[in-house]
Amino acid sequence: MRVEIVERAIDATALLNEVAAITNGASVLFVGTVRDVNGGRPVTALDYRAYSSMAEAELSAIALEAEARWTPGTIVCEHRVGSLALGDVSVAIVAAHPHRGAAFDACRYVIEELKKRVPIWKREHYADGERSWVENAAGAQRTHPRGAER
Amino acid sequence: MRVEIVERAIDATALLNEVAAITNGASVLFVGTVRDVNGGRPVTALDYRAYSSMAEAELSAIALEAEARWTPGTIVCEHRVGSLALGDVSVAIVAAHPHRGAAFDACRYVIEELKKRVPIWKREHYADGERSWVENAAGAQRTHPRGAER
Amino acid sequence: MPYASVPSGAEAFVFGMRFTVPVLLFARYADELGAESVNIALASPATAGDVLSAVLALPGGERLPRAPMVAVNLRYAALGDAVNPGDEVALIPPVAGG
Amino acid sequence: MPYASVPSGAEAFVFGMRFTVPVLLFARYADELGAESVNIALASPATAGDVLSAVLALPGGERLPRAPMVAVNLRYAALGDAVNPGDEVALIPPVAGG
Repeated sequence: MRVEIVERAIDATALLNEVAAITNGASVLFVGTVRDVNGGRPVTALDYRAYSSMAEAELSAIALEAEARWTPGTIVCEHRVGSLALGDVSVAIVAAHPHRGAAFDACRYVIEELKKRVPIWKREHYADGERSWVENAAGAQRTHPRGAER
Repeated sequence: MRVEIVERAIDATALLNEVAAITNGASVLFVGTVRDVNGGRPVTALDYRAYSSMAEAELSAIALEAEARWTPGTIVCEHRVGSLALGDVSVAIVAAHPHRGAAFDACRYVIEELKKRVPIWKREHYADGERSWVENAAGAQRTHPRGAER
Repeated sequence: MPYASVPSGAEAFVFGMRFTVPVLLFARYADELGAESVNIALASPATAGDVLSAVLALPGGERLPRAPMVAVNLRYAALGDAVNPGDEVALIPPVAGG
Repeated sequence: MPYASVPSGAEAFVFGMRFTVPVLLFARYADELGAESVNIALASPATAGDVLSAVLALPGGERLPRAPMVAVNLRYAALGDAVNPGDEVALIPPVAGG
Protein backbone atom coordinates (compact mmCIF):
# COMPACT_ATOMS: atom_id res chain seq x y z
CA MET A 1 0.00 0.00 0.00
CA ARG A 2 1.23 3.46 -0.89
CA VAL A 3 -0.69 6.72 -1.05
CA GLU A 4 0.68 10.16 -1.76
CA ILE A 5 -0.41 13.74 -2.38
CA VAL A 6 1.90 14.98 -5.14
CA GLU A 7 2.64 18.35 -6.74
CA ARG A 8 3.86 16.90 -10.05
CA ALA A 9 2.37 15.00 -12.97
CA ILE A 10 1.05 11.51 -12.15
CA ASP A 11 2.61 8.61 -14.06
CA ALA A 12 -0.13 5.99 -14.19
CA THR A 13 2.20 3.45 -15.79
CA ALA A 14 4.60 3.71 -12.87
CA LEU A 15 1.70 2.94 -10.53
CA LEU A 16 0.74 -0.12 -12.57
CA ASN A 17 4.34 -1.35 -12.54
CA GLU A 18 4.52 -0.77 -8.80
CA VAL A 19 1.79 -3.33 -8.11
CA ALA A 20 2.85 -5.80 -10.79
CA ALA A 21 3.26 -9.23 -9.21
CA ILE A 22 2.87 -12.68 -10.66
CA THR A 23 0.46 -13.50 -7.84
CA ASN A 24 -1.92 -10.75 -8.98
CA GLY A 25 -3.77 -11.70 -12.14
CA ALA A 26 -5.85 -8.53 -12.28
CA SER A 27 -5.07 -4.84 -11.96
CA VAL A 28 -7.70 -2.12 -12.19
CA LEU A 29 -6.52 1.46 -12.68
CA PHE A 30 -8.78 4.45 -12.21
CA VAL A 31 -7.60 7.72 -13.73
CA GLY A 32 -9.43 10.97 -13.13
CA THR A 33 -8.70 13.84 -15.50
CA VAL A 34 -9.69 17.50 -15.62
CA ARG A 35 -12.86 17.88 -17.67
CA ASP A 36 -13.77 20.80 -19.88
CA VAL A 37 -17.25 21.18 -18.45
CA ASN A 38 -18.82 20.98 -15.00
CA GLY A 39 -22.54 21.39 -14.57
CA GLY A 40 -22.74 22.73 -18.10
CA ARG A 41 -20.25 25.54 -17.44
CA PRO A 42 -17.03 25.64 -19.50
CA VAL A 43 -13.93 25.12 -17.35
CA THR A 44 -10.52 26.40 -18.46
CA ALA A 45 -8.27 25.27 -15.57
CA LEU A 46 -8.32 23.99 -12.00
CA ASP A 47 -6.51 24.45 -8.71
CA TYR A 48 -6.49 21.53 -6.30
CA ARG A 49 -5.61 22.32 -2.68
CA ALA A 50 -5.17 19.71 0.04
CA TYR A 51 -4.69 19.53 3.76
CA SER A 52 -1.86 17.26 2.73
CA SER A 53 -0.91 15.64 6.02
CA MET A 54 -4.53 14.76 6.82
CA ALA A 55 -5.26 13.84 3.20
CA GLU A 56 -2.46 11.27 3.26
CA ALA A 57 -3.63 9.95 6.63
CA GLU A 58 -7.23 9.61 5.46
CA LEU A 59 -6.20 8.10 2.13
CA SER A 60 -3.98 5.60 3.95
CA ALA A 61 -6.94 4.64 6.13
CA ILE A 62 -9.11 4.11 3.05
CA ALA A 63 -6.45 2.03 1.28
CA LEU A 64 -5.98 -0.12 4.36
CA GLU A 65 -9.74 -0.61 4.62
CA ALA A 66 -9.76 -1.79 1.00
CA GLU A 67 -6.81 -4.12 1.52
CA ALA A 68 -8.44 -5.60 4.60
CA ARG A 69 -11.77 -6.13 2.85
CA TRP A 70 -10.32 -7.50 -0.42
CA THR A 71 -7.38 -9.52 0.82
CA PRO A 72 -4.84 -10.33 -0.58
CA GLY A 73 -4.70 -7.16 -2.62
CA THR A 74 -2.57 -4.07 -3.02
CA ILE A 75 -3.62 -0.44 -3.39
CA VAL A 76 -1.50 2.42 -4.73
CA CYS A 77 -2.92 5.93 -5.06
CA GLU A 78 -1.65 9.37 -5.95
CA HIS A 79 -3.64 12.60 -5.96
CA ARG A 80 -2.15 15.69 -7.54
CA VAL A 81 -2.53 19.20 -6.14
CA GLY A 82 -1.65 22.62 -7.54
CA SER A 83 -2.63 24.11 -10.88
CA LEU A 84 -3.94 21.61 -13.44
CA ALA A 85 -4.84 22.10 -17.07
CA LEU A 86 -7.62 20.43 -19.03
CA GLY A 87 -6.79 16.77 -19.58
CA ASP A 88 -4.27 16.60 -16.73
CA VAL A 89 -4.54 13.58 -14.46
CA SER A 90 -5.75 14.62 -11.00
CA VAL A 91 -5.92 11.18 -9.40
CA ALA A 92 -4.81 7.64 -10.15
CA ILE A 93 -5.67 4.54 -8.14
CA VAL A 94 -4.49 1.00 -8.84
CA ALA A 95 -5.96 -2.05 -7.15
CA ALA A 96 -4.21 -5.34 -7.85
CA HIS A 97 -5.61 -8.69 -6.75
CA PRO A 98 -5.53 -12.32 -7.83
CA HIS A 99 -9.15 -11.98 -8.99
CA ARG A 100 -10.70 -9.33 -11.20
CA GLY A 101 -13.91 -8.83 -9.24
CA ALA A 102 -12.00 -7.90 -6.11
CA ALA A 103 -9.67 -5.61 -8.08
CA PHE A 104 -12.65 -3.72 -9.56
CA ASP A 105 -14.47 -3.48 -6.22
CA ALA A 106 -11.39 -2.36 -4.28
CA CYS A 107 -10.50 0.31 -6.85
CA ARG A 108 -14.06 1.61 -6.88
CA TYR A 109 -14.18 1.66 -3.09
CA VAL A 110 -11.06 3.81 -2.88
CA ILE A 111 -12.25 6.47 -5.34
CA GLU A 112 -15.74 6.63 -3.79
CA GLU A 113 -14.36 7.02 -0.27
CA LEU A 114 -11.69 9.45 -1.46
CA LYS A 115 -14.38 11.69 -2.90
CA LYS A 116 -16.31 11.60 0.38
CA ARG A 117 -13.59 11.80 2.99
CA VAL A 118 -10.20 13.05 1.80
CA PRO A 119 -9.63 16.77 2.52
CA ILE A 120 -8.89 18.03 -0.97
CA TRP A 121 -10.58 21.03 -2.57
CA LYS A 122 -10.97 22.13 -6.12
CA ARG A 123 -11.32 25.63 -7.52
CA GLU A 124 -12.53 25.84 -11.08
CA HIS A 125 -11.57 28.64 -13.42
CA TYR A 126 -14.26 29.48 -15.94
CA ALA A 127 -14.09 30.94 -19.41
CA ASP A 128 -15.47 34.28 -18.13
CA GLY A 129 -12.58 34.65 -15.67
CA GLU A 130 -14.57 33.73 -12.57
CA ARG A 131 -13.20 31.17 -10.10
CA SER A 132 -15.17 29.10 -7.64
CA TRP A 133 -14.62 26.36 -5.06
CA VAL A 134 -16.67 23.32 -5.96
CA GLU A 135 -18.02 20.45 -3.88
CA ASN A 136 -18.34 16.81 -4.79
CA ALA A 137 -21.98 16.22 -5.54
CA ALA A 138 -22.33 12.81 -3.98
CA GLY A 139 -19.97 12.69 -1.07
CA ALA A 140 -19.91 16.24 0.25
CA GLN A 141 -20.40 16.25 3.98
CA ARG A 142 -21.74 19.74 4.46
CA THR A 143 -21.78 19.77 8.18
CA HIS A 144 -20.68 17.73 11.11
CA PRO A 145 -22.71 14.52 11.35
CA ARG A 146 -22.57 14.73 15.14
CA GLY A 147 -23.07 18.46 15.27
CA ALA A 148 -26.51 18.00 16.77
CA GLU A 149 -24.98 16.42 19.85
CA ARG A 150 -24.05 19.77 21.25
CA MET B 1 -13.93 2.04 -30.26
CA ARG B 2 -11.01 -0.14 -31.20
CA VAL B 3 -10.42 -3.82 -30.44
CA GLU B 4 -7.55 -5.98 -31.59
CA ILE B 5 -6.06 -9.42 -31.17
CA VAL B 6 -2.30 -8.84 -31.09
CA GLU B 7 0.80 -11.05 -31.17
CA ARG B 8 3.04 -8.53 -29.40
CA ALA B 9 3.33 -7.02 -25.94
CA ILE B 10 0.41 -4.83 -24.88
CA ASP B 11 1.21 -1.21 -24.01
CA ALA B 12 -1.46 -0.23 -21.49
CA THR B 13 -0.26 3.37 -21.45
CA ALA B 14 -0.81 3.68 -25.18
CA LEU B 15 -4.40 2.49 -24.66
CA LEU B 16 -4.96 5.08 -21.95
CA ASN B 17 -3.57 7.81 -24.18
CA GLU B 18 -5.75 6.64 -27.03
CA VAL B 19 -8.95 7.40 -25.11
CA ALA B 20 -7.68 10.58 -23.45
CA ALA B 21 -10.15 13.38 -24.14
CA ILE B 22 -11.02 16.45 -22.14
CA THR B 23 -14.66 15.42 -22.30
CA ASN B 24 -13.93 12.18 -20.43
CA GLY B 25 -13.22 12.79 -16.76
CA ALA B 26 -12.79 9.12 -15.90
CA SER B 27 -10.84 6.26 -17.42
CA VAL B 28 -10.85 2.74 -16.02
CA LEU B 29 -8.18 0.33 -17.23
CA PHE B 30 -8.35 -3.39 -16.62
CA VAL B 31 -5.12 -5.31 -17.05
CA GLY B 32 -5.00 -9.11 -16.89
CA THR B 33 -1.61 -10.72 -16.36
CA VAL B 34 -0.37 -14.30 -16.36
CA ARG B 35 -0.55 -15.70 -12.83
CA ASP B 36 1.84 -18.18 -11.27
CA VAL B 37 -0.91 -20.45 -9.96
CA ASN B 38 -4.24 -21.71 -11.28
CA GLY B 39 -6.41 -23.90 -9.11
CA GLY B 40 -3.48 -24.42 -6.78
CA ARG B 41 -1.23 -25.78 -9.54
CA PRO B 42 2.04 -23.94 -10.31
CA VAL B 43 2.05 -22.48 -13.83
CA THR B 44 5.29 -21.73 -15.66
CA ALA B 45 4.03 -20.31 -18.97
CA LEU B 46 0.96 -19.97 -21.17
CA ASP B 47 -0.08 -20.18 -24.81
CA TYR B 48 -3.08 -18.17 -25.92
CA ARG B 49 -4.71 -19.17 -29.21
CA ALA B 50 -7.55 -17.28 -30.86
CA TYR B 51 -9.94 -17.66 -33.74
CA SER B 52 -8.70 -14.16 -34.48
CA SER B 53 -11.20 -12.99 -37.09
CA MET B 54 -14.18 -14.11 -35.00
CA ALA B 55 -12.53 -12.94 -31.78
CA GLU B 56 -12.22 -9.42 -33.19
CA ALA B 57 -15.81 -9.55 -34.48
CA GLU B 58 -17.17 -10.71 -31.12
CA LEU B 59 -15.02 -8.25 -29.17
CA SER B 60 -16.22 -5.44 -31.44
CA ALA B 61 -19.79 -6.47 -30.74
CA ILE B 62 -19.14 -6.41 -26.98
CA ALA B 63 -17.44 -3.01 -27.14
CA LEU B 64 -20.31 -1.57 -29.18
CA GLU B 65 -22.80 -2.98 -26.68
CA ALA B 66 -20.88 -1.23 -23.89
CA GLU B 67 -20.68 2.05 -25.79
CA ALA B 68 -24.41 1.90 -26.52
CA ARG B 69 -25.30 1.16 -22.91
CA TRP B 70 -22.90 3.68 -21.34
CA THR B 71 -23.07 6.53 -23.79
CA PRO B 72 -21.09 8.71 -24.40
CA GLY B 73 -18.12 6.49 -23.73
CA THR B 74 -15.20 4.94 -25.53
CA ILE B 75 -13.82 1.40 -25.30
CA VAL B 76 -10.38 0.24 -26.41
CA CYS B 77 -9.30 -3.37 -25.95
CA GLU B 78 -6.36 -5.53 -26.90
CA HIS B 79 -5.94 -9.24 -26.22
CA ARG B 80 -2.58 -10.86 -26.79
CA VAL B 81 -2.09 -14.34 -28.24
CA GLY B 82 0.97 -16.58 -28.58
CA SER B 83 3.42 -17.61 -25.87
CA LEU B 84 3.26 -15.57 -22.69
CA ALA B 85 5.49 -15.67 -19.62
CA LEU B 86 4.49 -15.14 -16.01
CA GLY B 87 3.60 -11.50 -15.41
CA ASP B 88 2.97 -10.74 -19.10
CA VAL B 89 -0.15 -8.74 -19.87
CA SER B 90 -2.69 -10.93 -21.68
CA VAL B 91 -5.52 -8.39 -21.96
CA ALA B 92 -6.05 -4.68 -21.45
CA ILE B 93 -9.37 -2.84 -21.62
CA VAL B 94 -9.90 0.89 -21.21
CA ALA B 95 -13.31 2.45 -20.74
CA ALA B 96 -13.41 6.24 -20.79
CA HIS B 97 -16.51 8.21 -19.90
CA PRO B 98 -17.44 11.60 -18.45
CA HIS B 99 -18.50 9.84 -15.23
CA ARG B 100 -16.60 7.29 -13.17
CA GLY B 101 -19.49 4.96 -12.45
CA ALA B 102 -20.13 4.40 -16.13
CA ALA B 103 -16.41 3.95 -16.82
CA PHE B 104 -16.17 1.23 -14.15
CA ASP B 105 -19.34 -0.51 -15.27
CA ALA B 106 -18.45 -0.44 -18.97
CA CYS B 107 -14.92 -1.78 -18.36
CA ARG B 108 -16.27 -4.55 -16.16
CA TYR B 109 -18.91 -5.45 -18.74
CA VAL B 110 -16.31 -5.86 -21.47
CA ILE B 111 -14.03 -8.19 -19.48
CA GLU B 112 -16.96 -10.28 -18.21
CA GLU B 113 -18.42 -10.71 -21.70
CA LEU B 114 -14.98 -11.27 -23.20
CA LYS B 115 -14.44 -14.16 -20.82
CA LYS B 116 -17.80 -15.68 -21.78
CA ARG B 117 -17.97 -15.09 -25.50
CA VAL B 118 -14.69 -14.31 -27.26
CA PRO B 119 -13.11 -17.36 -28.94
CA ILE B 120 -9.71 -17.39 -27.27
CA TRP B 121 -8.18 -20.43 -25.61
CA LYS B 122 -5.42 -20.83 -23.09
CA ARG B 123 -3.02 -23.71 -22.61
CA GLU B 124 -1.15 -23.71 -19.32
CA HIS B 125 2.31 -25.18 -18.92
CA TYR B 126 2.91 -26.65 -15.49
CA ALA B 127 6.09 -27.12 -13.48
CA ASP B 128 5.98 -30.89 -14.13
CA GLY B 129 6.10 -30.37 -17.92
CA GLU B 130 2.42 -31.15 -18.53
CA ARG B 131 0.30 -28.81 -20.67
CA SER B 132 -3.44 -28.46 -20.59
CA TRP B 133 -6.20 -26.38 -22.21
CA VAL B 134 -8.14 -24.56 -19.55
CA GLU B 135 -11.67 -23.17 -19.49
CA ASN B 136 -12.94 -20.02 -17.86
CA ALA B 137 -14.75 -21.05 -14.72
CA ALA B 138 -17.62 -18.61 -14.88
CA GLY B 139 -18.36 -18.02 -18.51
CA ALA B 140 -17.55 -21.28 -20.21
CA GLN B 141 -20.39 -22.33 -22.44
CA ARG B 142 -19.79 -26.03 -22.62
CA THR B 143 -22.34 -26.85 -25.20
CA HIS B 144 -24.68 -25.17 -27.56
CA PRO B 145 -27.50 -23.45 -25.67
CA ARG B 146 -29.93 -24.34 -28.43
CA GLY B 147 -28.54 -27.82 -28.95
CA ALA B 148 -31.71 -29.35 -27.60
CA GLU B 149 -33.68 -27.88 -30.48
CA ARG B 150 -32.58 -30.57 -32.83
CA MET C 1 -46.12 -31.19 -48.17
CA PRO C 2 -42.63 -31.63 -49.60
CA TYR C 3 -41.45 -28.18 -48.52
CA ALA C 4 -42.56 -28.32 -44.90
CA SER C 5 -39.01 -28.74 -43.61
CA VAL C 6 -37.53 -25.76 -45.43
CA PRO C 7 -36.17 -23.38 -42.78
CA SER C 8 -37.93 -20.02 -42.98
CA GLY C 9 -35.53 -17.21 -43.76
CA ALA C 10 -33.02 -19.55 -45.39
CA GLU C 11 -31.32 -18.25 -48.48
CA ALA C 12 -32.31 -19.51 -51.90
CA PHE C 13 -30.87 -22.91 -52.63
CA VAL C 14 -31.06 -25.75 -55.07
CA PHE C 15 -32.31 -29.00 -53.55
CA GLY C 16 -29.54 -31.52 -53.32
CA MET C 17 -26.79 -29.28 -54.65
CA ARG C 18 -23.50 -30.61 -53.28
CA PHE C 19 -20.87 -28.32 -51.80
CA THR C 20 -18.06 -28.34 -49.26
CA VAL C 21 -17.40 -26.00 -46.34
CA PRO C 22 -14.26 -25.63 -44.25
CA VAL C 23 -14.77 -26.30 -40.54
CA LEU C 24 -12.16 -24.77 -38.23
CA LEU C 25 -11.16 -26.59 -35.06
CA PHE C 26 -9.40 -25.09 -32.05
CA ALA C 27 -7.70 -25.99 -28.79
CA ARG C 28 -8.87 -29.33 -27.39
CA TYR C 29 -11.16 -30.02 -30.34
CA ALA C 30 -8.22 -29.66 -32.74
CA ASP C 31 -6.19 -32.02 -30.56
CA GLU C 32 -8.98 -34.60 -30.43
CA LEU C 33 -9.46 -34.64 -34.20
CA GLY C 34 -5.79 -34.18 -35.00
CA ALA C 35 -6.51 -31.29 -37.37
CA GLU C 36 -7.02 -27.54 -37.27
CA SER C 37 -9.59 -27.69 -40.04
CA VAL C 38 -11.58 -30.27 -41.96
CA ASN C 39 -13.66 -30.02 -45.12
CA ILE C 40 -17.22 -31.24 -44.80
CA ALA C 41 -19.34 -32.23 -47.80
CA LEU C 42 -22.98 -31.11 -47.62
CA ALA C 43 -26.09 -31.15 -49.78
CA SER C 44 -28.40 -28.15 -49.79
CA PRO C 45 -30.36 -27.27 -47.78
CA ALA C 46 -27.78 -27.70 -45.01
CA THR C 47 -27.64 -26.44 -41.46
CA ALA C 48 -25.01 -25.87 -38.77
CA GLY C 49 -26.37 -29.02 -37.16
CA ASP C 50 -25.65 -31.03 -40.32
CA VAL C 51 -22.05 -29.80 -40.22
CA LEU C 52 -21.75 -30.69 -36.57
CA SER C 53 -23.13 -34.21 -37.11
CA ALA C 54 -20.60 -34.80 -39.88
CA VAL C 55 -17.68 -33.61 -37.72
CA LEU C 56 -18.78 -35.76 -34.77
CA ALA C 57 -18.80 -38.78 -37.11
CA LEU C 58 -15.11 -38.27 -37.97
CA PRO C 59 -12.41 -40.33 -36.20
CA GLY C 60 -11.90 -38.66 -32.82
CA GLY C 61 -15.29 -36.96 -33.03
CA GLU C 62 -16.61 -39.25 -30.33
CA ARG C 63 -14.35 -37.43 -27.86
CA LEU C 64 -16.10 -34.09 -28.49
CA PRO C 65 -19.17 -33.00 -26.52
CA ARG C 66 -22.48 -33.82 -28.22
CA ALA C 67 -23.46 -30.20 -28.73
CA PRO C 68 -20.46 -27.88 -28.87
CA MET C 69 -20.89 -24.23 -29.84
CA VAL C 70 -20.91 -23.69 -33.59
CA ALA C 71 -20.04 -20.47 -35.44
CA VAL C 72 -20.97 -19.65 -39.03
CA ASN C 73 -19.19 -16.74 -40.68
CA LEU C 74 -17.64 -15.51 -37.40
CA ARG C 75 -20.90 -15.52 -35.45
CA TYR C 76 -22.34 -17.98 -32.97
CA ALA C 77 -25.02 -19.95 -34.78
CA ALA C 78 -28.04 -21.98 -33.77
CA LEU C 79 -27.98 -25.58 -34.98
CA GLY C 80 -30.90 -24.86 -37.28
CA ASP C 81 -29.15 -21.95 -39.02
CA ALA C 82 -28.48 -22.42 -42.72
CA VAL C 83 -25.02 -23.17 -44.08
CA ASN C 84 -24.48 -22.13 -47.67
CA PRO C 85 -21.66 -22.52 -50.19
CA GLY C 86 -18.79 -20.16 -49.30
CA ASP C 87 -19.58 -20.13 -45.59
CA GLU C 88 -16.88 -20.66 -42.95
CA VAL C 89 -17.92 -22.88 -40.05
CA ALA C 90 -16.08 -23.39 -36.76
CA LEU C 91 -16.56 -25.45 -33.63
CA ILE C 92 -15.91 -23.31 -30.58
CA PRO C 93 -14.58 -25.04 -27.46
CA PRO C 94 -15.31 -23.45 -24.07
CA VAL C 95 -13.44 -20.17 -24.19
CA ALA C 96 -10.65 -19.09 -21.86
CA GLY C 97 -9.68 -15.54 -22.79
CA GLY C 98 -8.90 -12.81 -20.31
CA MET D 1 -20.73 15.96 41.64
CA PRO D 2 -18.17 18.51 40.43
CA TYR D 3 -16.45 16.05 38.08
CA ALA D 4 -19.56 14.75 36.37
CA SER D 5 -18.83 16.67 33.18
CA VAL D 6 -15.26 15.39 32.75
CA PRO D 7 -15.17 13.49 29.45
CA SER D 8 -14.23 9.89 30.06
CA GLY D 9 -11.05 8.97 28.28
CA ALA D 10 -9.85 12.58 28.15
CA GLU D 11 -6.21 13.16 28.93
CA ALA D 12 -5.16 14.54 32.25
CA PHE D 13 -5.63 18.30 32.45
CA VAL D 14 -5.55 21.17 34.84
CA PHE D 15 -8.87 22.98 35.24
CA GLY D 16 -8.74 26.41 33.70
CA MET D 17 -5.24 26.07 32.26
CA ARG D 18 -4.98 28.46 29.35
CA PHE D 19 -3.47 27.41 26.04
CA THR D 20 -3.63 28.19 22.35
CA VAL D 21 -4.18 25.87 19.38
CA PRO D 22 -3.68 26.58 15.69
CA VAL D 23 -6.81 26.12 13.59
CA LEU D 24 -6.22 25.54 9.87
CA LEU D 25 -8.69 26.91 7.34
CA PHE D 26 -9.06 25.80 3.72
CA ALA D 27 -10.79 26.68 0.47
CA ARG D 28 -13.96 28.72 0.98
CA TYR D 29 -13.53 28.84 4.75
CA ALA D 30 -10.09 30.42 4.33
CA ASP D 31 -11.56 32.94 1.89
CA GLU D 32 -14.44 33.81 4.25
CA LEU D 33 -12.14 34.43 7.22
CA GLY D 34 -9.33 35.94 5.16
CA ALA D 35 -6.75 33.60 6.73
CA GLU D 36 -5.34 30.12 6.25
CA SER D 37 -4.93 29.63 9.97
CA VAL D 38 -5.95 31.34 13.19
CA ASN D 39 -4.83 30.81 16.77
CA ILE D 40 -7.60 30.13 19.26
CA ALA D 41 -7.20 30.61 22.99
CA LEU D 42 -8.80 27.92 25.15
CA ALA D 43 -9.07 26.95 28.79
CA SER D 44 -8.92 23.31 29.79
CA PRO D 45 -10.95 21.20 29.55
CA ALA D 46 -11.64 22.19 25.94
CA THR D 47 -13.40 20.42 23.11
CA ALA D 48 -13.50 20.60 19.31
CA GLY D 49 -16.86 22.31 19.75
CA ASP D 50 -15.25 25.05 21.86
CA VAL D 51 -12.72 25.67 19.09
CA LEU D 52 -15.48 25.79 16.49
CA SER D 53 -17.53 28.27 18.53
CA ALA D 54 -14.51 30.55 18.86
CA VAL D 55 -13.82 30.45 15.11
CA LEU D 56 -17.44 31.13 14.23
CA ALA D 57 -17.28 34.22 16.49
CA LEU D 58 -14.39 35.71 14.47
CA PRO D 59 -15.07 38.36 11.80
CA GLY D 60 -16.33 36.45 8.74
CA GLY D 61 -17.27 33.44 10.88
CA GLU D 62 -20.93 34.24 10.37
CA ARG D 63 -20.50 33.19 6.70
CA LEU D 64 -19.48 29.65 7.67
CA PRO D 65 -22.01 26.86 8.15
CA ARG D 66 -23.08 26.36 11.80
CA ALA D 67 -21.56 22.89 12.08
CA PRO D 68 -18.69 22.34 9.65
CA MET D 69 -16.55 19.22 9.89
CA VAL D 70 -13.74 19.54 12.41
CA ALA D 71 -10.49 17.58 12.46
CA VAL D 72 -8.17 17.21 15.43
CA ASN D 73 -4.66 15.89 14.78
CA LEU D 74 -5.46 14.86 11.18
CA ARG D 75 -8.64 12.93 12.04
CA TYR D 76 -12.27 13.84 11.78
CA ALA D 77 -13.46 14.66 15.30
CA ALA D 78 -16.77 14.79 17.09
CA LEU D 79 -17.61 18.14 18.62
CA GLY D 80 -17.32 16.65 22.09
CA ASP D 81 -13.79 15.36 21.51
CA ALA D 82 -11.10 16.84 23.73
CA VAL D 83 -8.62 19.40 22.44
CA ASN D 84 -5.35 19.53 24.37
CA PRO D 85 -2.25 21.70 24.27
CA GLY D 86 -0.16 20.83 21.21
CA ASP D 87 -3.13 19.64 19.14
CA GLU D 88 -3.68 20.81 15.57
CA VAL D 89 -7.29 21.61 14.72
CA ALA D 90 -8.75 22.22 11.25
CA LEU D 91 -12.13 23.10 9.81
CA ILE D 92 -12.85 20.90 6.80
CA PRO D 93 -15.07 22.36 4.06
CA PRO D 94 -17.03 19.93 1.87
CA VAL D 95 -14.35 18.01 0.00
CA ALA D 96 -13.89 17.91 -3.76
CA GLY D 97 -11.05 15.51 -4.50
CA GLY D 98 -11.01 13.04 -7.32
